[in-house]
Order: sequence, then structure tokens, then C-alpha cells
Amino acid sequence: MNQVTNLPLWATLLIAAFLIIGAILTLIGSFGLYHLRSFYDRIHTSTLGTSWGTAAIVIASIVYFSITESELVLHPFLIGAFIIFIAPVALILLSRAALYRDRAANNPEVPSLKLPANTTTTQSAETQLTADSKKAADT
Amino acid sequence: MMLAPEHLVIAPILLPLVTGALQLFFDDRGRTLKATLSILSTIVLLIISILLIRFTYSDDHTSGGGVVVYLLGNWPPPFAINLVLDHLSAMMLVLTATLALPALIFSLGRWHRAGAHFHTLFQLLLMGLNGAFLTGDLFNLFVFFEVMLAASYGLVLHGSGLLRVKAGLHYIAINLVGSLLFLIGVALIYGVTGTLNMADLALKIPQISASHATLLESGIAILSVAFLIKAGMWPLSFWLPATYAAAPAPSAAVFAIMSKVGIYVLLRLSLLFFGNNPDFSNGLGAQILVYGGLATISFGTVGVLASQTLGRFTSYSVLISSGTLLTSIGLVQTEVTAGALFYLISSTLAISALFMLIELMERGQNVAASVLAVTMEAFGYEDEETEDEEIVGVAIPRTIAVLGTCFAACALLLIGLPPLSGFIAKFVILSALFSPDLIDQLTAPSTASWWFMALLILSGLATLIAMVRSGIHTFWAPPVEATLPRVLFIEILPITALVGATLVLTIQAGPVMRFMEATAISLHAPQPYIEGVLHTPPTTLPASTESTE
Amino acid sequence: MNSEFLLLLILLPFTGSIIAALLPTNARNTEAWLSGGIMLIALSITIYLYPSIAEGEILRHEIAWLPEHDLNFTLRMDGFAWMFSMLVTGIGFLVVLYARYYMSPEDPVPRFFSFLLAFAGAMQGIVISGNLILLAIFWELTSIFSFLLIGYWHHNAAARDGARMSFIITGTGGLCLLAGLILIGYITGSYDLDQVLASGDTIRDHTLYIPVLLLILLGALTKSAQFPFHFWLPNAMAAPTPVSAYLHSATMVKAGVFLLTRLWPVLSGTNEWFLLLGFAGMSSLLLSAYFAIFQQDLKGLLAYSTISHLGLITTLLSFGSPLAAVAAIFHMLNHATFKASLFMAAGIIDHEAGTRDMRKLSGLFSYMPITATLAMVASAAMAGVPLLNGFLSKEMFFSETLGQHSDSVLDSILPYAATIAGAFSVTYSIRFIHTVFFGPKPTELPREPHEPPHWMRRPIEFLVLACLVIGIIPGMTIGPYLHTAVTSVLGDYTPLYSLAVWHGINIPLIMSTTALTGGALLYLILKNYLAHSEDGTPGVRQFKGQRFFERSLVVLSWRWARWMEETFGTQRLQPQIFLVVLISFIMGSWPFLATESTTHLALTTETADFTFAVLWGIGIACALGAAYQAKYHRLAALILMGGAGLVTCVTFVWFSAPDLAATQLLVEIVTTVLILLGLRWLPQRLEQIDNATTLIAHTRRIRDFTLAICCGGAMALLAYTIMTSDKLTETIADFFLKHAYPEGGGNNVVNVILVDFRGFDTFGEITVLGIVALTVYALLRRFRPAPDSMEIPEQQRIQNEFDECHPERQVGETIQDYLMVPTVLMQWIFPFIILLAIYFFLRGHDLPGGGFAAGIILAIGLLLQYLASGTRWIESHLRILPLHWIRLGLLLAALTGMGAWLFGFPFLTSYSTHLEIPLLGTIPIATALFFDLGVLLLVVGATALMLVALAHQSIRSHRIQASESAKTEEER
Amino acid sequence: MSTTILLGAITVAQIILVIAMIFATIPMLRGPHAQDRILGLDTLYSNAMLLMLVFGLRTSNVLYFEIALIIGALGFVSTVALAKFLMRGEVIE
Amino acid sequence: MELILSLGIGVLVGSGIWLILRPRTYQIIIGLGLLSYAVNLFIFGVGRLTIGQPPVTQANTQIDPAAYADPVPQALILTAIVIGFATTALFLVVLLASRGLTGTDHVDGEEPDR
Amino acid sequence: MSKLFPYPLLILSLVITWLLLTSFSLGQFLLSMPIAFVASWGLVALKPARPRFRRWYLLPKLFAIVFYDIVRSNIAVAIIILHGGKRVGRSRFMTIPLELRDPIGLACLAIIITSTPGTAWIDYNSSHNVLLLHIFDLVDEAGWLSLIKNRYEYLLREIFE
Repeated sequence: MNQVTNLPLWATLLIAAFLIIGAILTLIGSFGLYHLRSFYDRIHTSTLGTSWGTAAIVIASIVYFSITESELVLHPFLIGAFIIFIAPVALILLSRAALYRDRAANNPEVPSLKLPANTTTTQSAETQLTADSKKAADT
Repeated sequence: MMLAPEHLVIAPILLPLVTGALQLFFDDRGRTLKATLSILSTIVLLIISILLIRFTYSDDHTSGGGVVVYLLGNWPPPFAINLVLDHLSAMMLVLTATLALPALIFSLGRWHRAGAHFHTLFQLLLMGLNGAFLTGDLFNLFVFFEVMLAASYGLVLHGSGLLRVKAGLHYIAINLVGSLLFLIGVALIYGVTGTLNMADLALKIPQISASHATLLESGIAILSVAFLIKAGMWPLSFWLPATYAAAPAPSAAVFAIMSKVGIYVLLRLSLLFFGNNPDFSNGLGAQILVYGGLATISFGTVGVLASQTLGRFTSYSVLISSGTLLTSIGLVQTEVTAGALFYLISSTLAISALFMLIELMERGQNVAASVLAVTMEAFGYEDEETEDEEIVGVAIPRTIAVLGTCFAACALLLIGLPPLSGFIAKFVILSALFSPDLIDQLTAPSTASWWFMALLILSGLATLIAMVRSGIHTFWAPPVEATLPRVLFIEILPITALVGATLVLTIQAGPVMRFMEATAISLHAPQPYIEGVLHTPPTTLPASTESTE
Repeated sequence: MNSEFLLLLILLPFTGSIIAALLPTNARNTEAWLSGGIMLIALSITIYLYPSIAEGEILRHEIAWLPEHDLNFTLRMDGFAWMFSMLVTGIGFLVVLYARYYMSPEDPVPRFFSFLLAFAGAMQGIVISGNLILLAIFWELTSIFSFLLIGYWHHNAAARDGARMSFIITGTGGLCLLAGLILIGYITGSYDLDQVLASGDTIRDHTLYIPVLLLILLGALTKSAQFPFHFWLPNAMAAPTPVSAYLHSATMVKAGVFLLTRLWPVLSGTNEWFLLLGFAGMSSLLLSAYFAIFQQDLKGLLAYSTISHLGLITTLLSFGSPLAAVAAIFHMLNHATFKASLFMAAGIIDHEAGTRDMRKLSGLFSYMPITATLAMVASAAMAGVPLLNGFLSKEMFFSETLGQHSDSVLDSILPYAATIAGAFSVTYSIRFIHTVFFGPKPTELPREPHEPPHWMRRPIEFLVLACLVIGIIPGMTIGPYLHTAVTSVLGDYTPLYSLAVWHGINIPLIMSTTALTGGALLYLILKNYLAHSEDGTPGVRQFKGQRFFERSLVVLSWRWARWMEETFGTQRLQPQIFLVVLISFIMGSWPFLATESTTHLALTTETADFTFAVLWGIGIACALGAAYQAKYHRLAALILMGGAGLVTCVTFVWFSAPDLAATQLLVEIVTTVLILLGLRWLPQRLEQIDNATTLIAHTRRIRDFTLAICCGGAMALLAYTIMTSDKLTETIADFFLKHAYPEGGGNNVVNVILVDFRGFDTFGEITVLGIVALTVYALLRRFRPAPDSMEIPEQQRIQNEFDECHPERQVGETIQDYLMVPTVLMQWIFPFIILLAIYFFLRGHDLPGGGFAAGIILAIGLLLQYLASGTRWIESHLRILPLHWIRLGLLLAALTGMGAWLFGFPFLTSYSTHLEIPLLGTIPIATALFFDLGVLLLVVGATALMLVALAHQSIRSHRIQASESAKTEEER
Repeated sequence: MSTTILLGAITVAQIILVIAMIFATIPMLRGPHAQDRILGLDTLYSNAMLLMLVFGLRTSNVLYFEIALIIGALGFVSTVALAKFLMRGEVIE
Repeated sequence: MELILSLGIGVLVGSGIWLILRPRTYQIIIGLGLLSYAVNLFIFGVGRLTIGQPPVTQANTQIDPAAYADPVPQALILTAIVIGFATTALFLVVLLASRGLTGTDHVDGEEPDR
Repeated sequence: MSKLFPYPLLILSLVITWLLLTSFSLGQFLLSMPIAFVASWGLVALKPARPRFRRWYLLPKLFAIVFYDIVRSNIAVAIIILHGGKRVGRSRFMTIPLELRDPIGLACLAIIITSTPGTAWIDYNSSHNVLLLHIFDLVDEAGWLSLIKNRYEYLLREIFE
């Protein structure tokens, strides 16, 4: 099971540090997910893992494999790049959907739609139509 | 191409596949072309199957005594997959092609227009069936089961409609569970033997260590549940009547052989794995087959009587046929097996013909009427037309006459009345059960044999009652003109062809039975099969062959 | 030489039958000529064969059919068979002649004559078959053709019912007979008649004698319409009269007694034989004679009288004495002659007067004196009046009843019963004659009766003449022939008997006289009652055999069957799955329970890794959560299933299966999207509404829960046992590992297995995928959503309304805003996903990846675009033809495999090499790569086809909805 | 020495990550809303990806990266589909 | 390790079987999904568990089969996964069709009598 | 040329990606060209708007800023969570009017905002060009406004418009 080969100490420390940092950031993020009450707060926490959590571990593996394979292994970098570019897509879509649902459920936490123009109709259609939509909550 | 005839072994799998794939190149407007392609391919398939059955007759092809082995990928056995052609598989191939061609021709009447990709699905079903019959590898068998099942799902649902979808849902659900069981079984067997090749398994199973033996038994037990579901053993068979009855006629006609695939595998594997084990015939496995089979016959009998529509009736006949075969397998006697094989062919042909026939019959009348016919009788509404004292017969239109004759033929086949092969089949099984040779051994026929005989006769009786009931209501109940269905020649032709095939089977009963007996003997003594598979060398490069000579 | 004529005897009628069936409908004369000719030829052949038969020779003709099972086409004719053969052909000829005039010109006679000839052939077959199984075959054939003949006028409900009943009863009997004959074969070791006849003692002493006897009697008694199976015969009278005259006097019903006589040497002589047969025969004799008196239908009377006379024969056979057997054989002959003529006479009356109801008929003598005279002679024969043939055999019967047969009640009442039955037969005979021909002129006849065409009368004349001649000078006429028949049955036991008319005054004569006077007196008493009474026997009129039969058939074959089907079967899915699971559970765990050796469950915790344990804690939680949520929170269940899948995937990585992990993950993504696509069409499920918990539902849940736990536990145990059991030293995997690179040309053994070693599996697997895609496509083309999910989803409605409320916004802008940024990103990711797919594809042979993974990646890339931009937009920009991919993939895979043929190798033999390409270095090239490309193409096509077909439903249903709402507005 | 440190760090990182996964699972199970569950799944995916990266370090095997890569590049697809389902009631319009 | 995995398989099987015995088509499809995970893991377990030894060989080296995980079950699972995916998709579509035609998502196509 | 390779930058990044995936060798480079070309088809077929990089030299600056901000907010958010997240009323929504209209620019902004813990892109209203954000720790609304407007939007507008 122990296939970890010998490395120079500095590298070991560097790798270990990055690993632990990444893991801890991820843990904090996930803990927040569990701990925080509001969905919109949770969104922020999950980003911890996908930003620096990932970055730290990716760096750790780059360093590790670059030394063990004795060539620059940038392979894991791609993972980071993908995550950076892609994580927003999911989050943006999800948070907007959550916003819609909260509005539909008349959740006071979220801002109702305020549009600068025609304030007369801002008796928001989304909130207006919520009476019958409650059942759609949480499919 | 020095190995050209050898490659014929894989043709029953590849030919339908290529045909099916080619048909995808034409859209619905090219239906005529698709149909032509299908027919041609199926005819070629039939010819190839017949050639293959001749292969197994002549022994000069291989050393294995009529066993032809095809090493896929040219890897030495038993590591990779190989196809094995022996008496039994060749016979099943011929049967498949024999059923497929009429069903296909029948479908040209109208069914192939009922939905998309009928021909492709049909060809791929053939591929699945042929593959399941030919393969010599347990996991590959799973794959071909799935090919066959997937295509059958498509064909059951062909034409859509409430009834089909409802039945199809159950069918798929049960078979998905069955597939999972199959996988568990195969995994266990691989886990304790380290091989998947059937012939190799036959060698490895007797040598298995004691700690692994229970696991192996468990694996085989779970595996056989999967096959029993397909074979339709009671109480795993409730999906079958609904599905077969709901399937479009040409699909149902080919499905007649699908339940036989389960039977085929049980027959092949039980004898291959335990054929050399004298305790097998008294073992639990054989007992389950015997009594399960008897229960299946009984249930089929009950169902045959209770059916309101001919479709369900025919589907229950499938169960009777399955039950008969299961019991015969479970009895583990060469003679009975031979009889059962004859019965298999005869009943499959009859059921297939009947599935197509009832579609034509029900086309003339609305289905509600035939349901009513039975219920009317049940609730004692007498026909109030006894005033009809005119002593002049009614001329029967030719269509009705032909349909009626075919129906009568199917009835005779299923009931087991002479002169058609259904009678011979039942007689052969019974006479093997009560073989005069047994007297010398001073062994009385077993209880199971008595039950088997009683149930065979009872099931025939039930079929008789049910078929006479519906036959009379369809063909004799007045007025004939009103129920005259529109039937095309190409729809009657396949039915008559199948009935004709049973006639041939009857007249040629002697030679056919000799083939069946040879098959049964080779099944019960699988040594040539095993050696044939394991000792087939891979093909070497033509150049290097020369150098070695 | 002569033996080949036997074959002709069988073949002629059947050939004739086929020819007759093919003749045109109106060819009445041709048909008659054909049938008559055939009967005549057969008759001549039979006559021609007599000399050799008379010498005691037994003609045999054998054609091998199924020699292994001792079933051969053996024909055998001895004296008894010859006698019956004469009956079959002779009376057959007369019936054809009669039928020519009887059948109306409008009748479709080809069918009639065809069936009649076929029946004659089958009957002939019974008579001369020399193999028991062959006999059974012809036996059933007679049942079949008699069914068709009785049902000839099938527009008539009575004919249908009668035909059905006779078929069901005789068919059943036939099946029993077959079983009995097979048992005889089992006992004697042969089905050959000669051999069987030679082993009478073996059979009688065998333990299986009783079952054999019962089965054979069932066959014979049903066929001969003996009590308690007699009731089908009166109902069979719905048949045309020629049929009745042939089948129900001379042939079909005689088959039963024929068989009993045939097997008499081997079966008779035991107490069981006497009791069973004697009871059946006596009851038939007595009861049917009594019933016959009260019939109002001419043919009904004759039918019951037939049963009664056959009962007489059966009783005679039951005695087991050779003399009785002689009498039986003699009576068979006599009955055939007078009964056939009587049936024909009844047919003439029916034909001419238009009715067979004896209440309407009377005084016909003046209209048809010749027919009346003939009928009178025939019925006198039936009544047993001296100087007619009936008297002779009846006299023999009476004398036989006096003998001692066995020590039983039956034995002692026999003579009395016989006398009473004789009296009854006199009564109904007188009634037949008196009612029909004498008395006042008829008033309510449908037409004016007169003599029939004289050729129609000829058969009767001939038969009546026979009655007279035999009755007056039996010894000179029938004597030698009867003797031939009798000796062939009895052989050495042939007794001395005399066929004289006058034996002096003895007890039988007294019995005869008593019967004659008693019968006449009885008629006088009953005459007035009978003239107006209802049809049927008083007292048991309500109790109709037919009704009873129908009722019991309905109850047995319908009510009970339905009940059993419902009890032992089910149409619902849940019990089916329950049974499947339960049975697999039992079968799978049985070996463990059956063996004593408890599997070692050494709980080794030391290797348990904390991380892994926690991981599976998560997996278990997800699985349980999914199970819990699947009913009311579908989305939650789906998400949780994703969680379980992820854990599975990590497990694969953990235990060195990167390929599996990748595939599992990709498949899971696609599955999730697929299910989501489907979720839209499922109905709302609300916890509060259908959370009804009845007691049954509760029990069922507990039951299911128990089974689930049991199975889970069993699987866990099974898994643990096999994972911890000793690793095998030698598996096929070793070969794969060793040869993957040197011969398969790839380092990733899993992939080499998939595309090379076991490429055939993959081949099948992609076929499955293709098939499923096609099916999905075909099914969805016809898809119609349920009404309540047809509308556009609520979310879209709300969002669109919001857009409508705001003049500065256009409808659909919300979704545009929503998707704007993601769309940009997803579009730009697309090329990278393609790149990734290519990467995974190319490296598959050496490293984890391969065609399947690449295909799914590509499909996911496409899916993303659909997600981002919507179906319509994408399909206007990107024309993907999934079907094209599927067919190309299938063909490419197949062609790659077939490529090996060119080099003389089997299908799928791969070739791999390492190409030296300048600058690029060595590149491994394997033909398997092309195969894998086929896989890729198919996977992309199939996955895309399924996803797209499902996605299209939204558009379609909107369209359907739009068109429907437009329609409703138009209607307004 | 360095091996021990590294191994220790890897083990610790694995344990931490798997605990993070637990925290991600709880919202999946608990909800209360669908969006919370989806977010939990998304987080679980990225945590699992990191776990695999670390696992790659532990076994010193590059092969496992591809799995991480697939999760990284395509794992979001289910989240996207689920989110769109919430927002629009159907996944592909 | 083996114990944990077996427990996991057991729970997956239990949940799956519970679900496929339920009356709603959706429950069945989720149940089948869970069951196929379980079966795949089971097949996997049959090859015995090995850590860090993926069956990817090094070119041109002497190969010791014991140093690699058993590749056969892996290949079998890959096939099984694909087939499982295909049939699940089909089942899904059929259940949708059934739902569309019958109006209910009950497995028998009709609501049971209450 | 531009018809065949409408997105040169894409090709370039595809090639780089390929090399990262495999190895930096001449052979792989040669191989990567056709592969990148094939892959870029996917985008070509979709015909998205071509990005116009007007001042691409500002990109590194943007990267640096974002990198720095991510690190900073990572720490900030982590601390808040570890403190138990008790900041009543400090996690709020805020609207930001935008001037940036280029989709790709907006996408970049979205990436930046979302990747940074503490800020989340919730909604964008195209008819008013208003952005709805959710800020985890909103103490100084004006500060956040200027952060987004001046730090990111300004740079992005410089680059893309």
C-alpha cells in the first residue's frame, strides 16, 4: 500500500502543507454547507472547496508527480482549469433556480423583484402566482 | 479463404446483424426494400442453418464428433469466447430460422408498418437468439440474452398501444431483475472457478474445493432462477401470458422460441455441468425442475381453460409446453430428453402458427364478441336460435375454410391428437417414461412419471375444451359472412407453411427421432463436447502452417 | 401380396376425402359417384380378401415409422377385423347412396362427403390396425371426423353443441385410452397387437392391471356411449341422418365395443372386468331402453335404443364367457343392420314429412307404405321378434344372463333386468311404428308426405332384407362369416354354438315371450300419455345429461379455472417481483443452509480503513435515503442515488479499476439526465393525499421490508464470503494479463479484453444499446403524455407571465437571462469536451478509457448544448443524425471483425503492430482500434438518440397542446 | 522521514476530505429544499474529486487523475440539469 | 475492507429490493439503479479486492499476474454497466409511455382499489 | 483562413490542453493539430459571437487581481464559518447596475464573482442590465459596489469593448 517514494524534505513539506490546506479549506466549505441555514450562504461556502481547496491539492500533486516522474507533470492543472471555468455554471444556474423557488414560495428572505420602471405592476407577478405553486416546492 | 466453411458457424449471428444495420440506412419510405432485404437474409439464414445441421452430422470436419468450435478472435480455448455448434444448437438454429421466415412474411401483411424499425428489431432478435444458441461462454450468453431481450422489448412494444405498454412494462421489469440475477450467478461461478467457458466449467466444477462448493451451488441456483424466469416456470411465469398475448402477432410468433431459450440453456448447462454426476438426477435441482415443471403444466392448464381470448390461451399453451419440457429435463433420462426435443419442435411450431392465426381470426370479429362467447356460456345464456330448422348447410367461404383447417391443425398439435406431430411428441415422451426396458430393471415408474402422464393428458384435455370452445365460436357461429376477415395471401401462407412443417415432422418422425436421440445422447454424455471445445487449436497463419508441414 | 390391399383400404378413403374436399360446392353427383365408388372398391377388396381370411390367415402389412418407439404403421386383418371391415365399407356404401338423395342441392356437399370418407378411412384404420398406438391414432381421428360431421350444419346451435359434447367426451376417452395402451405397452414390452394378444396373463397379473383396465374402459365406454357417458349420443342426433345412420349405428359407436372385443382375450375374465363393464352395460341397457320410450324425437328414440343395444353388447362382453363373446359379436352385426335401416327410415320420414316429432306424426302408412313396411320389419328386428336377426342374438343374450359369472348382486338381478330391458325395447319399437304410421291422418305437417325417390329407399330395402335372411336362415347366411370372426377373437377357446332359430322351449324363450307381451302391454298403458307428453323421461326430464354436462363444464373449465388462475397466478407486478426475489433468495441461500459447514465469518477489522468506512457510511446513507424518498420526493431520491453512485465510483477507484470508475461516472451522469427528462411527465405525488395506510398495505410493507432485509443480509454475506475466500491460483485472467500486450497490443488489459479477447461481448453490448435506442425512438414517436402533464410546466408559465406583465420584456426573456452566461460557457467548453473524448478514445488501449467512455463523453457534450440552447436552436445549428451514427457504428464494428476473414482468421481476430512514424515515434496501431471506433460511434448515436427523443417530447407536447387549444377556440 | 510525513499528510488529508463529504451528504439527506440537496451533491462531487487526487498521490499512480478529470470536467452536468429542472420544470426545452 | 464493502452491497441490495417491490414505476427505476450498483460491486468483489494495482501492464516486462487486479470482472462489469444503462433507459421510456396511456404511474397501469 | 480557423485562440488552447493531457513532445504536438481542428468544429457549428480582444494585455492584470481576491476571500469566508457564521443580517442581496453588455465579458464577470467565495451571482436582468448578487458578508455596500464596478467591470470593459 505504501508506494510513496522518497522525496526531498522540502518537497515533502510543501506537498504536505498544500494537501492539508486544501483539505481543510474543503472541510470548512463543506462544514459551512452543513452549518449555515440559508441556501444563499451555503453557495459561498461550497466555493471554498472548488477554488482554493482544489488549487492547493492540484498544486500538491503537480509538485509530487513532477518530482517522482522527474518531468513537469502539469496534468492536474487541467483539473483546476476545468473547475474554475465550470463550477460557476452550475452555481449560477442553481442559485437563480433557488431564487425563483424562494420567490414562488414567498420566502421573505429573498428580495422581491424591484424593477426601476413601472412600479405599479411590480406587485410582482412571480409572487402573485404563488398561491397554487406551493405544491411544486420540493418535488 | 481456406476456412470459409468454418466461418459459416458465425453467420447466423452476423447475417442478421448486418442486415439489421443495413436496414437502418433506409427510412420508412424504403420499406419494400427493407422487407426484401429481411426476407432474403432470413432465407439465407435458413439455408445456412440447414447447412450447419449437416455439419454436425458429418464428422470429418472436426475431431469432436460433430462438434464444431469457432474461436472468436483466434484465441486458444478456453480463455476467450467461442461458439460451439453441436446437434442441439444446430437444431435450435434451424428451428429459429424456420419460425422466423413465416413470421417475417406474415408481418409484411400489415404489421411491419405499425411502427418504426420493425425489420431491424426483428433481425436483431434473430441475432440474439442465434447467439444464445451458439455461444459456448457463460457471460457471452448473458450478452446474447440481453440482445434477444432488448429486441423483444422492442417487438412487444411494436405498434404501441395501452395493452402492449402495460404488458411490456411488466415484462421489462421482471426481465431486468432476471438479468441482475444472471449477473450475480455468473459472478459467483467465475469467482470460484476462474473461468467462464462452459466446457472449461464442466471440467472445473467437479474439481472445486469444498470451501467453494457452497458458493458455486448458490451461484448456479441463482443463475437457474434467471433461466427459469425466461422458461416460464410457475410461479415465475405470470408475466408470460400477458406479454405474449399483447405482443403483435409476428412478434409473438417468434417469441414462441424465446421461452425455449431458457429451456435450452437449462438443458445444456445442467447436463454439461452435472451430466457426469450420477447423483444429479436424484438431486434437488432435478427435483425442482420436475415438480416445478409439473406445477407449470398445471397452471398452464388452468390458464388455458380460464382464458377469455385466444391470445391468452395461446400464451398459456406456451406455459404448458415449457412445463412439459422442464419436467422432461428434470427426469434426466436420455430417451425422455429425446422425446422432449421432438416435443419442443412440434409445440414451438404449433404455437407460432397459432399466434399468427389468431390474429387473423380476431381480425374478423371484434374481440369483445369472443370474450362474450365464453362468458355467455359461463352464465348460462343459451343460444335462443333453435328455431333455425332449415336443413341446408352453409357454404363456408374459402378463407374461413383455410383458416379453420389451420386452426384445427393447431388444435390437434396442441392437444396432442393424431395425426399431427403433437401426438407423436406426447406419445414419444410417454412411451419413454414408461419404456418397456424399465421392466428388466424392475423399477416401477416414479411418482413423478405418473403425475407427468396425468398432467400431459389433462393439459391436452383442457386444451381440447378451450380450443373447441373458441373454434366453434369463431368458425361455426353464424352468420359466417359477417365475420369474414380480410386476410391476405401472404398472411395465410406462413401459417400453412408452419402447419406443413409439422406434417413433415409427423411423416418423417422416424429420422427426426433418430436425430433427437443422437442429440440426447450427446447431451447426456458431454465428453465429446468438452473435448471438442478445449482441444480446438487456434488457426495459425497460412504461411506458418506450410512451414510446419 | 394380399397384405398390400390393406394399405389400399386405408389410403383409398383418405385420398378420396382430399379429392372430395377440392370439388366445387355444387358437385353433388360427382361427389356421390366418387364416394360411392371408393366405398364399393373398398368393399370389393374386403370381399376379395375373404378366402385367405377364412383359412385363418392373419394378413399383416408393416411400414416402419418410429421403430425406436415401437410405433409402426402396422396393418393387420383377421376374421373379426374383416367382419367389421365389411360393415364399414358395406354400410358406408349404402349410406353414401342414401345421402346422395338425402342432402339438399344447396348443401355444400364436398365438405360432407370429404368428412364422411375421411371418417370411413379412420374407422377402417381402427379396425385393421395392428399396432395399439396406431389404433389410438385412428381412434382419435374418428372422434375428430365425427365432430366435424355432427357439426356439419353448424349454423344450428344444437349441432354445434352436440358436436362439441361428443368431441369432448370421446376425445377425452381417447386420451385415456392412449394412456392405457401405453401402459399395456409398458407391461408387455410391445405395442404390436399380436404380441399383446399373446400376453394376456402377464397383463392380468400385473400390478398395473386395474389402472390399465380403467383407462381402456374409459376410452371404450365413452366411444360406445355407455352409461355414465351416454348422454352425448342423443345430442349428436343433430347430425344429418346419413351421418347418424353410419356413425351411430354401424361404425363410430361400435368402435368401443370393437376394442373391448379386440382386447377381450387379454383383459377379460377378472372380477373387476365383469363388475365394471357389467355395471356400465346393464345400466345402459336398462336405463336407455326406458328413456327411449319417452322420446318424442324419432332420432332421439333411436339414439337411446342404440345406447341400450350397445349396453347389451357390453354386458355380453363383461361376462367373460366365450359364448357370450360370440353373442356379442353377432349382435354387433345385427344391430348395425337394423339400426342403420331404421335411421335411414327416420331420415326419410323427416325428409318427407318435415318433422321428426312423434306428436305431430301419425298415419303415414297411407302416404308411404313401402317405407312403412320396411321400418316395421326393422323395428321388429330391434324388438327381438322371432324370425328376424335381432331375435337370435337377443335369445343368446338371455341365455347368457342366466349363467353364473361372479358372486355379486349384479349377477343375480341380471336375468330380470335383461327381461325388463327387453320389454322396454318392445315398447319403444311398437311406439315408433304405431305412432308414425298408424292412427289418424296427420294435421300439422309442414308438407305433404309421399314416398321418397326409390334409390333413396334401396339401402333400407337391402338392409331389411339382410335382417330377414339372417333371421330366418342364419346358419346358411351369416354362419361361416361369423365363425371366422369368432375364431379370430377366441382362438382355441371358440365354443360350440348354434345359430338355429328354434332351440325348443327354454328359459330364454320364456324371457323373450315375457318381454314381448310385457312390452306390448306397457305400450298400451302409456300410449295416451305419450301422445301428448313433453319430450323426455318423466321424473328425470329436468335432469338432462346435456345440461349437466354443460354446467359442469362451465364450472370446471371456467369458474374453477378462473378461480384457480386468480389464486395461483397474478396479473400484478408487485407479487411477481416479490416471488422472483423470494425464490432467488431461497435458492441462493439454500446451499448454505443445507451444508453443515458454517462459513467462516472471521471479522477482520484490521484492514478496515477509516476513510473507506466513512465513504461507505455515506453510500449507505444515500441508498437508504433514496429508498425512503423515492415515493414523495423523486428529485431527492434521484440526487441521493447519484450520491450512492459516486461512492460506488470511488470504490472502483479504490480497488484499482479506473476504467470502471470512469464509465460508471459517465453513465451515471447520463442516467440522471435521462431520468430528469422523464420526471417531467410523471404525476404530482403528494404525501398528504395518498398516504393512506390500510392494514393490508401495512402488512405488505412489513413483508416487503423483511424480504428486503433478508436479501440484503444474504447478499452481504455472500459477498463477504466470496471476497474473503481463497484467491484462485489459476484463472483465465492470468492468460489475459500475460498476453494483453504481446498479442493484444495494449497495456490496459481491461480494454484489451473488451475489444479483443472478449470483443464479442462488446459487440453484443453495443447491439443492445442500438436496439434500445431504436425502441426508445419508436416508442416515443407514438408517445402521448397524460392530460395532466401535457401543459407546460408551472415554472415556465409563471416566468412567461412575468415577462408578459412587463412591457419592456419579451416573453422568454427570463430564461434567456437565466441561461445567458451559462450558455456562453457551455458553448466554449464544447470543443474541450470533444478533445477530451478523443483523448480518452485514443489512449483507451493502453490506459483507462476507450470507445465507450469516449462515446459517452461526446454524448454528454452534445447534451450540454441541448441544455444550454434548447432543442430547436441546437438543431438549427448542429445537424446530428443519431441513427447515422448507430448504423455506422454497428457496421464498422462488424466489418472490422470480418476483416480477419480476409486473412483466413476467425471473426474478430485482431492485428496489432507498432508503427514507426517520423517525428511521432512509435505508435501502437491495432485493428481493435477500429472496432472501438465502431463502439464509440454507436454509443454517441444511441445515447444522443435517446436523450434527444425524450427531449423532443416537450416541444411535441407543446405543439399538441397548442393545436388542441386552437381547436377548442375554433369550436367556440 | 519524509515518507512518513507525506504518508501522514495524505492520510490526514483523506480523512479530512471524507469528513467534508459527510458534511456535504447531510444537506442531501436533510434538504429542506431541493436546491440544498443539489448543492450538497455538487459539493460531494468536488470533494470526491479531491479525494481521488489525494488517492492518486497515495498510490503514486497517475491513472486516477483521469477520473478526477472526468468529475472536474463533466461532474457539473448533473447539477446543471437538476438546476434547470428546478427553474424550468424540464431539462431540455 | 471486505466487510465494509459487503455491508455496502447488502444495504444497496436491501434498498433496491425494497424499492422494486413498491407500486410506483419511479420507485422501481430507482430501485433498479441501486440494485445494479450493488450487482456491479458484487461482480467486482468476486475478483477479490486489491488496492493500487490496476490491470494496466507495463510494456515489454515480465508479467506476474498476481501483481494486478483481476481484469475479467472489470471487463464484465463494463459490459454490464452499458447493458444496464440501456435497459434502464428503455424502462424509463416505457414507464413514461405507460404513464401517458394510463394516466397513472402505478406499475399495473391502474390505481389499486382502495 | 479565418473561415477555417475562426477561433485561433481556441485552437491554441486546445493544442495546449492536448499537450497537457499527454506530454510535451513534438509528436504529440503534430498530433494535436488535427485533433484541435476537429474539436474546434464543435464550436464552429454553434457559431457563437467571436470575442474581440481589444486590450488583451490587460488580461494578466485581471488574473492577478482575481487570484489575489480569491485568496483573500477564501480566508475571510473560512474565518467567518469557523466563527460559527453568526453575522445577523450581514449576508444579503444587492443589486448592481452594469454597463458591460458583451456576453463573453459578462461570462468572465460571472466566473470571477462566483469563483470568489463570498460573492455569488444570482440573477442578471438584461432589460435593465442589472445584476443581482448575494454577498456573504455585506458590511459596506458601497465598497462592494465599487469593487465590482471598478475592479472587475472596468477591466473587462477595457478588454472586451
